[in-house]
Amino acid sequence: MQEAMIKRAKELLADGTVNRVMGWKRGEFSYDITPAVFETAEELDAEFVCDDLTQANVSKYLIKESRKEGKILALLKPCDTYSFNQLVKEHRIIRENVYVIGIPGGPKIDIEKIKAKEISGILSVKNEDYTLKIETIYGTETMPYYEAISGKCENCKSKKHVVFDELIGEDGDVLESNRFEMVEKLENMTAQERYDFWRDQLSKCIRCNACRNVCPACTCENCVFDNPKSGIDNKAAADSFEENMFHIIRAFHVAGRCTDCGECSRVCPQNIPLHLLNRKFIKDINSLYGEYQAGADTTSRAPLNDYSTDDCEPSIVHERGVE
Amino acid sequence: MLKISAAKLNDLFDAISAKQTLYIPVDREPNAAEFKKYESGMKLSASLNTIRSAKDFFFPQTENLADFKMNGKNIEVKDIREESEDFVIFGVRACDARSFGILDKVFLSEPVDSFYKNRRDHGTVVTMACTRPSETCFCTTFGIDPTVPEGDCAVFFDGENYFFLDRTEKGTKFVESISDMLEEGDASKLAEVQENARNIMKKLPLANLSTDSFGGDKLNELFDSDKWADLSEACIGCGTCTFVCPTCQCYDIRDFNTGREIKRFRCWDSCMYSDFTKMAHGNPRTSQLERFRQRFMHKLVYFPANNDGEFGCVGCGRCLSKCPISMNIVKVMKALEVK
Amino acid sequence: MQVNENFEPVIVAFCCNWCSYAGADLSGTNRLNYPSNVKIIRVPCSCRVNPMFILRAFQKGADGVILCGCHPGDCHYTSGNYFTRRRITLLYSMLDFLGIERNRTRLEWVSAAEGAKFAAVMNQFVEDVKKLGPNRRLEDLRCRKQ
Amino acid sequence: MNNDTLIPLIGVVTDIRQDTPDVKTFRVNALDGGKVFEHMPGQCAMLSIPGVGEGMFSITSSPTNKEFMEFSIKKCGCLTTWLHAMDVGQQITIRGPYGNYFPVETDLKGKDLLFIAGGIGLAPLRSVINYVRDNRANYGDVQIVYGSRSKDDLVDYQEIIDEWTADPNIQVNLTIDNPQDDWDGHVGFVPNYVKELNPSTNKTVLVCGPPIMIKFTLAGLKELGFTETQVYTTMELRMKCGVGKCGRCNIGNKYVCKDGPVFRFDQLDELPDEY
Amino acid sequence: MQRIGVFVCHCGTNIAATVDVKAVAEALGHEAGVVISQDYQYMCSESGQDLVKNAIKEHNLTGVVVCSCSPRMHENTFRKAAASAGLNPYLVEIANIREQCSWIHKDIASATDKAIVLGKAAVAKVHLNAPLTAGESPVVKRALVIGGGIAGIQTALDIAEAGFEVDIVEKEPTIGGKMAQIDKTFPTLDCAACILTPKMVEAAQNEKITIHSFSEVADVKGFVGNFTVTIKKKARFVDETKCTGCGLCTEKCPMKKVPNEFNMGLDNRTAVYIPFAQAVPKVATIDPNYCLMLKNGKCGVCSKVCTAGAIDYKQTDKMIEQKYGAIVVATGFNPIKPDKYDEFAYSYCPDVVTSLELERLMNAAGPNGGTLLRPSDKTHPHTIVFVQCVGSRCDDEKGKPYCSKICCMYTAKHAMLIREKYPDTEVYVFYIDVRTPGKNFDEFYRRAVEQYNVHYIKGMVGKVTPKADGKIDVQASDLLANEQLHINADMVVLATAIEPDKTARPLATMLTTQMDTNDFFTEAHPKLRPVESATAGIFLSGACQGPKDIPETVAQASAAAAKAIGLLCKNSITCNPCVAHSDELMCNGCSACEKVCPYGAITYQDKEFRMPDRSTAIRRVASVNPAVCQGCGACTVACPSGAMDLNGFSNSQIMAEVDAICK
Repeated sequence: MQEAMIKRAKELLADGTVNRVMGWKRGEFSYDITPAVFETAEELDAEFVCDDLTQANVSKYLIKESRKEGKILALLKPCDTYSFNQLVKEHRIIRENVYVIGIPGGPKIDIEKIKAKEISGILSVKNEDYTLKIETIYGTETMPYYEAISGKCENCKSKKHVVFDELIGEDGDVLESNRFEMVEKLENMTAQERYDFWRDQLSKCIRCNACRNVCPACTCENCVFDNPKSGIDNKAAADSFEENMFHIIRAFHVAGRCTDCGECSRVCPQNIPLHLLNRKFIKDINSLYGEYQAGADTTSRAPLNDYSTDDCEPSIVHERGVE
Repeated sequence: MLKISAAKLNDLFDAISAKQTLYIPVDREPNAAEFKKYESGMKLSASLNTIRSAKDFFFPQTENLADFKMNGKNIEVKDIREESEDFVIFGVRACDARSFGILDKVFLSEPVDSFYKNRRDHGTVVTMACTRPSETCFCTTFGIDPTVPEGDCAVFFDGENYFFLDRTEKGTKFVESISDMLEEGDASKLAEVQENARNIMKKLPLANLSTDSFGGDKLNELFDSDKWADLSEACIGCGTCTFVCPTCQCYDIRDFNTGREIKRFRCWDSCMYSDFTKMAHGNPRTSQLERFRQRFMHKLVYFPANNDGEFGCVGCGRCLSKCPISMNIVKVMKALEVK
Repeated sequence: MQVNENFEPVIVAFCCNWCSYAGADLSGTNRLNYPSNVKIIRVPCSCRVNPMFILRAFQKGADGVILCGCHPGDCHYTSGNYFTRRRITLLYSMLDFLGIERNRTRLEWVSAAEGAKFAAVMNQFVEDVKKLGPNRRLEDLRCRKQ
Repeated sequence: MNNDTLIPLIGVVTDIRQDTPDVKTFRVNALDGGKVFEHMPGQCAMLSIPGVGEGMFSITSSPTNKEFMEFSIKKCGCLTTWLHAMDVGQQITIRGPYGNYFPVETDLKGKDLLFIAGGIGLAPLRSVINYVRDNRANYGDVQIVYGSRSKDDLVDYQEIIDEWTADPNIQVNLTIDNPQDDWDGHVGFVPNYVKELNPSTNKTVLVCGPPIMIKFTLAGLKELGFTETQVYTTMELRMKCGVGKCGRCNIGNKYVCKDGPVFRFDQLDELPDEY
Repeated sequence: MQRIGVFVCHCGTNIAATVDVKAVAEALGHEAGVVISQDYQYMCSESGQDLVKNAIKEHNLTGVVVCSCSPRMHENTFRKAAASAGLNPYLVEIANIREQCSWIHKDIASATDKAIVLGKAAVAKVHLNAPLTAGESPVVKRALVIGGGIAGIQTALDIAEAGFEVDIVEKEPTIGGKMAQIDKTFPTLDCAACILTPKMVEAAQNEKITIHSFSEVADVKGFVGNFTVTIKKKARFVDETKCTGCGLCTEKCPMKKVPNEFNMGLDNRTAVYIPFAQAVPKVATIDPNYCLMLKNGKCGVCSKVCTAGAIDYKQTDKMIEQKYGAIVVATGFNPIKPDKYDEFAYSYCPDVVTSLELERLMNAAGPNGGTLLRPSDKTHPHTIVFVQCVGSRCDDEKGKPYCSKICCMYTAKHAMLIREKYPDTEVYVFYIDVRTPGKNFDEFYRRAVEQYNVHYIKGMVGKVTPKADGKIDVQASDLLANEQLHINADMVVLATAIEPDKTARPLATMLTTQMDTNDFFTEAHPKLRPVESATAGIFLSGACQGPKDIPETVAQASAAAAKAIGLLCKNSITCNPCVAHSDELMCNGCSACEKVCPYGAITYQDKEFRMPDRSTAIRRVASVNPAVCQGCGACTVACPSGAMDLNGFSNSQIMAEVDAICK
């Protein structure tokens, strides 16, 4: 598949359709893959990579790239197309300047999952018929592929590309996923348990802003948390309140816009399951205001910018089972 | 050499923590260790290193500097400093131990930072020799021997026993304070363990990473390199590398109004942030390229230029595993290397 | 939980100018009592209330926050309170998800004619918050009153 | 515990003078009168209103002034707006002095001095000028070239008229950018004026002003035959924490708040082009 | 540093009895920035206001806080006082320590504490108040009325009467609307045409009124006082200025088989036609769907016979652009087509008609010259069944949830007229209930029952079945007698629901006005502002806002006219300065704010910016039209970056209040 992508990218560069390619570059190890822009066929041959470990969603880069001279080729996984579409909808990406090729999605491998099995000194990871063969300094290890699946792929919502100019491989369908399982589990806890859970998680936050800066929905010219004029700006979370504040407001700001791409949790150096906050909003929106998938189209009204005269009252929260 | 058997380690922890606060690395979840205040029964992490570095102990994420009470036109300054309590950090790796030396050069140089010094004076660093390095390790590049770590007291594990080597006055005091639990032991197996670890170090993928192309004398050529544009292209400008880095020490000073007083606090800041150098008169580093370059130039050029050639990196490899887009100091060094 | 009889909660009430603020005025005109813990902030419309105002109140020491607006369909700006309803429902649901006590937050529709309802709502709300005790789950320790 | 420079002292604003429409000069004393601390010309102090912000300002009064310190501050941000709205008697927090200073006791001693300033750039030089005037015997010729947008924008204009121009041992050349009714002096930009004045190349130059002015002035001086080793400037605008630790103010490996703010241009030339 | 004055009112004993006003003044005097803090017996009195004015001057105040009664009472008073003392009126804040403090608390200590906190919040807010200037926006002295039915005509006449130019846009070739099709009106039974046509003529002859018939609104831009409207004049292939309305062309036109809309398709007209004799403008129109010349290029009879030379086959649609200060929507209603109701056999039995069809059947200008005959065989009907609430008060999607309001009365009218003219005809009315509120309405209905012996049966019609003998079997239930009925009828008349005209929905979008779920325009306030839309400068006239009978329609039409005149009388309108504004440097251009703005006050434009890294970039940014924005603040919360803020209630102001209260 990687070869097909390189081949097609080179053709599009050669015939002048695009002058750049947004993709991924291999690194020192098998897993440290960096999003990159390629300008020549040689660069593509030498460095382009798109394999089982290529997780990064590159759609956010296209905000900037689509405002540059010439057209850029973007290779988008199904989940990335949702982010891309949402950004087009919000006028952040200039669609005409991007040539989109839909490429097959995951499930991708997350190296952290392998390391969590106390496998260290990893030199290479190979997928041999859904068994991972891992070469390490300390010898060869194997583990089932599915045990190393990235958190963002675990509950894949869709294999369908919602926007593309052409496809490499076949298009899939929107999937029935059980992605709200963990949210439901938390909902069924007592308030004290939920509080303890989140306090434990959020207290790990070092406010590195990786979640925000990687998030394709967080594209503000100037984030309220960086802007002294907003009155709520803060840098390192000085205490538990600010940890809460940052994550609540951030989740609220992307509510109805978050496509559930899972990048926030993927990049969190402290493994905080931040996507659960977004999923909670998505779940609430779906159940209270009708199914809505951000990024699925470019015309529908976002649930928070819309209303129905017979919406439920907030007291619905108070009326849920025992607290 | 004084030792304690692995089975009795927790007894030792209990004994230390009875006298002063003890911090040890524990597994929060698999492959995610963090330093925690020791409570009886906690298990020492088997992970190579913690996700966050140990710099928090001396340079915490946030700390209050002073309180101000405003009353009409008058201001009252309240010095809220208190003498720190004595504490022990157990299980610091060689890389982090070296990072304290680097932080010392910043905070203990004139004018001395009393907040840092206070904690540094009262903290005893007990290091732990590495036996099982990871592929992301490259401390040897910076002349660190992970099998013989620095620190006030070094601890070596030969698979059965923990051996204690005091390296400073503070370390000696520490060993004395626990001597009743230690016994003289045979350290002969240790050499083998160390040799084994050193051999692995030589075979690590980054073992040959060289600092030859870097240092204070390479200032302008590195600054003007045309590689920075490519290297910084994918950087999302978050602070992950900075905040997991044991040597990053940039900070910001801010005020918080509680409604009753103003608390002036210092918090970590990152030179990767877009508003890092933003001031009333403008921003001297407006592009991510400039900010990205600043971070690596600081570690590889400016710091050695001002500190007798010592680099501002200890090769702990945290940024290698945590950068959201997998851009890191190794890639930068390799790209800028003059072959 | 032990109820502290002396606990006097800080209650912030955001009221829209056209209905609820007028309703609050009316309850005053009619001399209907409610506890002095309630402090009202006037906003043009309930849809002006940003979730960050609510969080800010908790940060600075509020023990309960209540938002009042025109009844759905009666908004002076035709649709403001419909947006409010969605935003606040989701926000409160999120706070609940994070384990914050439900009864610290409330949204009520109070018209300009409902002075009695305003007083009743406030009485009930203050009582509910008193039962919960001081806000400890969503507080900024720096702002805690010693 | 020892005093920490990050914990500030208290100063009282004892006088406020409106110098130009957007520049005020504040006189600051210690709580019990006198100066909060001693300094050398070119050094800076961190002023702050807790809750509003901290800002680094050059001390514009001369160290020879034993009664008070002065700061000339242009209104440009949140803190300065607040400072401009202060009344006399307001307390502020102050810490310092920070940075190096003009080498008035070493390199500059015995030299002919040429001061070139534009706009608020006079503020850091004023300290040196008055220091030199108070130790006049130690220095050779003194010439001051100062320009601003308009007559109203000349900072410390009254002091310049009353004292400097009246001083027979100093040559003062003033200029404004555009002609103005009540102005019979020179009109034109500072760099051009310097070239017109064609000063002797054995002078040591101290220049401060907006970056663009410094750039053209330096080019002009080079044309006239000056070398970079003769020209000093100050870059206090880049200072942040004052103690060389927060990591912002560096230009290359030099920290403006410790190694600077006063630099000679040949020193800056060795640094990366980041200013 | 601000210089704030605090003024605490005793309000006699209203405040002072439960709040220690001296203590309040004393406490607030210590707040940062407060330079004077006083209390006074009656702050709103002349001398109280003077106290404020003098303090403003004497202390050079930059802000004023009055602790007194509700801002709803005296905010304006103190704003005016401040303005007269030279302080921007928006630098005044009121702390409500009467309605929200002294009147609800009994304990002096806690009431005083609360008053101090409320005062502190106001002081904290006023610190951040910015002087605001109410903008002015000129008013174009011309009104547009969309729709030329009785509502539109009445509105236009009233506006013209006041001396303003007014244009009527009517989509049909003639004005007159539904009323022109009606035979008689209830409850007076006078002839609709007799009262309508003089109005139509009056409108045509009024110098101030311009009628754009056979025209549609294509685009609306602008805002109150300054709308720019594009009107599409559809090609009628007849030069309006030349046509004399002689009707010769309509007589000679060979294409005579065109269903006549005016008579509800019950008879035919020609391809070139004048809808009815009293049409205004009385100008022929060629129907391009049927005209042989336009379809096949062969014929040209009308052109030949027209002595005025008015026929112009080459005419095309024409766009005209015109500026207006006010727009009145009078798009009216239509009866729904009951063809979805299979049980009523409407779609296949010609003798099942709607009420409006019945109007035409009974009208002297109708297909039968005023004699009521069955459409199928032109025979006299002896039994007529009326079915009420067809499609009204319905839960299913076939009908409408609301009551169409006029059906009960017009059915009574029809029944009465039939019984009057044809006493041998039996009339049955099946109803759910009869609704007759209105002047002389119930009397009218009772006359139908008591005097004319119309059979009113409370019950539902289950099925209407045409029979082979031409009769119609109506199966129904009599709820009161609790029995099933079969009526052997000659005709069935369906009182169909009325719905807003289909053109209303796209128009509402253009006008950025709100509609309810039934597509009726939503009024600004259901009780207090029934003829204004929520969008400033857009007024509602007639049935476009909800079902109405003629007198109500005319009343509302005049009311809308009065509102429009009120606007047009002004040379400029003062805008509320407490409006939203966008910080372009922070705006993402995401359109979230635009989506929640109920007034369409937010537009986007691409602008060039100098970015922090010294490059230039074109960015899409929002801008708020202050003349249109009403200041609700919905956009400020929709905006994630905080670029959108609200004057007078800014984020920082509200948070300062929060801080002060929670302190």
